[in-house]
Amino acid sequence: MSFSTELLIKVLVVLATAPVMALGLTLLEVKGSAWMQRRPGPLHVGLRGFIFPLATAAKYLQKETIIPNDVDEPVFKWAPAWVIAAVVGLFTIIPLSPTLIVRDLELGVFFLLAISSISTIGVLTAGWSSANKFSLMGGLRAAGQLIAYELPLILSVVGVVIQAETMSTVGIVEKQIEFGFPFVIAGQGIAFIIFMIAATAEMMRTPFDMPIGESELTMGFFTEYSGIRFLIFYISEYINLFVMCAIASTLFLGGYHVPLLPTEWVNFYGPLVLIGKTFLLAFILIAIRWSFPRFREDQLQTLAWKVLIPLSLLNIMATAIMKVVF
Amino acid sequence: MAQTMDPNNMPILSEASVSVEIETEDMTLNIGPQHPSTHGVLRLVAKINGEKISSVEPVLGYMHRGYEKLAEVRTYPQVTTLVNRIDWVSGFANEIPFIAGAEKLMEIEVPERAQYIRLILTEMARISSHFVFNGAFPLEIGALTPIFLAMEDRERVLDLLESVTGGRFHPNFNRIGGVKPAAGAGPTTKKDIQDLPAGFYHDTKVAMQKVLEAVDRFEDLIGGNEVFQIRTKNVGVLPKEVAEEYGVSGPILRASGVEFDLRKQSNYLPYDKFDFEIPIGENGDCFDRWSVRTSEMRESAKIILQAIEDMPSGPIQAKVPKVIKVPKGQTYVRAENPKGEMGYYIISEGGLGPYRLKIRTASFSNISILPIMLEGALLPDLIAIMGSLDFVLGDVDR
Amino acid sequence: MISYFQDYVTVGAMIGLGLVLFLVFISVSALLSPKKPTPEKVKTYECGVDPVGGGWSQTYVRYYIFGLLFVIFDVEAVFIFPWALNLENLGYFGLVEMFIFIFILLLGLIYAIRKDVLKWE
Amino acid sequence: MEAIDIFSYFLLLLLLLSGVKVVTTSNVIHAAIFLVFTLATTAVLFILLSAEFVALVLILVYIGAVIVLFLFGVMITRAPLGPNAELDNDQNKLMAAVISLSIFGIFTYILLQTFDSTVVISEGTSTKLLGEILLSRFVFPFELVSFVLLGALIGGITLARKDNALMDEDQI
Amino acid sequence: MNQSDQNEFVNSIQSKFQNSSVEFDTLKIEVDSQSWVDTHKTLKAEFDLKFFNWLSAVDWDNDVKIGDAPKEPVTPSFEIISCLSKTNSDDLVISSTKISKEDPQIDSLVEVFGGANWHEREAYEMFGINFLNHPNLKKLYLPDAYEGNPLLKSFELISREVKPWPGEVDVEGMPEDNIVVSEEGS
Repeated sequence: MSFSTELLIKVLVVLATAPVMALGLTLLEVKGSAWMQRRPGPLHVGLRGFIFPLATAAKYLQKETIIPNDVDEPVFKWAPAWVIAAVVGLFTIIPLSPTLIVRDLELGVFFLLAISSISTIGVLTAGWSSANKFSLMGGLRAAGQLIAYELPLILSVVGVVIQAETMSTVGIVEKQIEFGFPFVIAGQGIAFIIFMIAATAEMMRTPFDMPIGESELTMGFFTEYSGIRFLIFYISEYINLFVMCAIASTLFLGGYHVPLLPTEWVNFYGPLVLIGKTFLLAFILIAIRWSFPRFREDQLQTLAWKVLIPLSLLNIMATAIMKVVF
Repeated sequence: MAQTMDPNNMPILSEASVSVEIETEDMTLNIGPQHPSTHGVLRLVAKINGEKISSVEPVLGYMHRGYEKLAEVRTYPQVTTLVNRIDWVSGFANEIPFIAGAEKLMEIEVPERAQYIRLILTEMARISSHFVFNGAFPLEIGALTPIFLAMEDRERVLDLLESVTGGRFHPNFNRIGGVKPAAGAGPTTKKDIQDLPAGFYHDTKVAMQKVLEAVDRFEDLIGGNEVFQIRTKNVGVLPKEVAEEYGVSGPILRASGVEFDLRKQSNYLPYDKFDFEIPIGENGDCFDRWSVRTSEMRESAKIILQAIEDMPSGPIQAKVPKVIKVPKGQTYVRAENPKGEMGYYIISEGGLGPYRLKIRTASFSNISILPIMLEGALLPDLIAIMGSLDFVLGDVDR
Repeated sequence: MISYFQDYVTVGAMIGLGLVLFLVFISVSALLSPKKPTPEKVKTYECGVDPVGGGWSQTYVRYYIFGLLFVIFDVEAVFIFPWALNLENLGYFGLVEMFIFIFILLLGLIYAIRKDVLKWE
Repeated sequence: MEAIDIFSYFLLLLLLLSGVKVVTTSNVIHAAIFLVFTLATTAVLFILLSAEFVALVLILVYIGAVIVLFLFGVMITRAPLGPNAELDNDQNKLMAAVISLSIFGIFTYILLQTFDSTVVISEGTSTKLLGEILLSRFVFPFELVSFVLLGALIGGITLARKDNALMDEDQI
Repeated sequence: MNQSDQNEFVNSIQSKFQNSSVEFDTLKIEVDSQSWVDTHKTLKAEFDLKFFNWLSAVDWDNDVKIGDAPKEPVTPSFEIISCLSKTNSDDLVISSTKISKEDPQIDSLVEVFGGANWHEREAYEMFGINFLNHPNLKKLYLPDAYEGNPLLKSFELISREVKPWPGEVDVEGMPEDNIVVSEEGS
């Protein structure tokens, strides 16, 4: 198969899966929260409410997009594009199996961190261009939070890179298979927790949802967004949830691999295993979201700068010492 | 907020001390009237510097309905329907002090059974009000689950209220001299009327048991939550001197460490017959306000369970004239409502309706401390403080 | 070399895919959704009252410090990655070198904490 | 490699255009966004030069951090929506042209002097190699960088700190 | 809380303020409008009445547009009423003073009780009473452009023009004298 045909097929597959994963996670969220709150959740749309997310998306598609008079139109209109482009770009490096991957980049993890930092610009410009005080505050909070938690995110990955001696995602999974243990057990437990906390903050989910903080800032940086542009932010959020959880399972939980299953069949069970692990992690995040209030902006910054960053630096040092000495 | 320096007291400025300080200007932000967490249509005009609030001015009146004026052109029984709508989260409790005031002016002795029924329903109103608070307050600081649990539990209590009064929010159940027969009990002229619905005692016991369980659950889910604790502890501390000066009453006053509960101090309903405690806070912060209200639910459930046990028999209505005319006189009757002290100053000139009715509502005084408490707070704390005051706009604006 | 370029063509395609998704959503919505702006609809939201003050007000200087801290630690992280890949080869020397590097930057963080710039009040 | 050359020229043109837009637009935030485009194009150019690590660093540090710092800075110093008239300052235009042209001249001269006809054939720099060189040949500059960063941090904090400088004076 | 305590408090108030009465368990003192602020200072300092309960006014007039007018003739005046209480017992004192309607003004209580602020603003807009030395005397509830003082007896309610007072007085039948009330349910 030529490179271009292969690329075309892969892009089409991602085009199909990304929204499906987002909808799947939306369903998990609505059903999961309903279960936690002792209520039935969506029931009437389709099969016991199972196509509810699709119906929601369809609803947003035909909603009027209101663009307020005072906004900075080009910036306002294109702000969601930054976010969704960055998030979809990350699909490149998610390995479903050693071969089922869009592209196994040599700098895979580093690529992840670089690209995910782009969405900060989308959020900040969305907040600013809305010409709304709530949006501006939300945008600033979001940017302040995204940068504060990007560091622990980056630094917690370093431990994995030290152990795996590679930045390619497939390489990292293979290393874990070689180890016989996923990295979460083999020394990177703290890093995993830091990664998950930082990822939750990066996704702006409760308890780190001050940028949206609907009880304070009404809807934060997307207060003025409506209709389709709101949907794009919303879908990006869930695609991001999928990507982050998938990356976390790859880096720390052994990715597509499960012990005892024959490695030659990995192309068949790999995707299922990874998606299973991803949804499991996502469900934990959902459970956290529905049981915690949100932090205050200063408490959040304190947590990042005074706890997570020093801790992840210590983790790097400890891992490095282990690596060199033993 | 630029601070002016006293020229006489100014230290010598060295080069190092004249460092560049980037001062940012204050921004005026309207919070409300259409805002998710202002409990309706309260508007706060806040001057903020970044996240920090330099001053807040509440703007009221978006719900002002002029009840004091309306009451002057209503007969006494008609006023009861009005006062139901003041604090609609505990509509039943609003009626009590007004009815008690009118009875005092008319010098009517209310039958004991009617008193007990009033007491039970008042406590149910208190429980339902505090359930709403236990849902709304965490919601405001970002926890979305408790409100669903609270609403589910409150439903049982509201069902009981409805089964007796026929109304969930606005029962309009009290009559001068007693209470109405139970909802759907048929014409009141019958010889044998039914004052409480069938199975009421049993259902109440079950429901109160559930309330006690719910309180335990809330103390675990909300109070035991670390994020909730760091968001509420030492936030919005209200010293008791300030609270007294501003007429802040009810759970907020008790959270500031003042052991004052009209149920113990006053005798508008036979509370002295029951054994219950008054929960008090220590620091007067948002967490204490939450915990006082939550413990109060437990005490209320206990009171109801006791009242069910020794419910006296007898009539539920004293003898009153067909057309109620209140003799000339003035009185102030107050009661411990879920939100705080509610009182009515009734000036009667012997007419069909009051000459002047001053309605003292709890939330009005309670939120008048907002400008003081919010000065210098952070924006997220504004929401936490506002939520912890548990006000209802109908109770503020009347 | 070919593989290297294919890597980044793929990356370009994927980021392009994000943009395509954006455009597809926007155009489908443009076909389906109504467009009836009224003066009230297109007004800036400020809780139902007319917005106070025109243009933009300034915001908190604190965020600037966070931004500054972030830039510095970001640069640090960039240096850590090549080192992390190579740890085995570099051995003790690399370890010590990097520890000095991290330590000096931690000093910066401690300075920031001590100067209370991370505090909000 | 014909196609790559054409692509490079196209990118250079894009780079130039967005660079010009950065300085000519009178809207500060638009300028910052054009700067993002400029940097993104530069990153792509680096990729074409097989310096993928540098390209990603450019995205991570410059787009992800420096631009955010820019936006923060702009928002702190009042960023009205829409064009800012104060930015159109006619009297400085000539001076600006002179300075930028001379900088352009100097850079062109230096680059031509250094690389004139050298053809750089890169087989891609492995990041591993980069790390090795960084901690062996360039170890001194590398450690120096940490001091530079520390200095920048302290300087920035001193500038932007909001507390009362007089207070410190008393404590000393 | 017991009866003797109550009486002790009432007696001490009555010995201090001549013009006092207890009507329907409500202790009310009437003072001169000149000593309005001083009275409150005294009550706060000497009688431990720290809890500022409320403040309001009454418009005394025989010319009532709607509703019942007083049966005996009254001198048209505003009566300012405040309520102070304690936070350790049920004791409370209603203080009242009368001011003329022509020039309705009185000293503000804000310096004694900060909580009087909003109550005085309410009385200001509802009755048109001027509180001297009030820090922020503007309308509390009503829109700034609103004219008139709604709680004046001369203020007409439009709804009552359509349906004149007292309208239809609905009287619900009361239970007969000797009815037996069943214990619980049927």
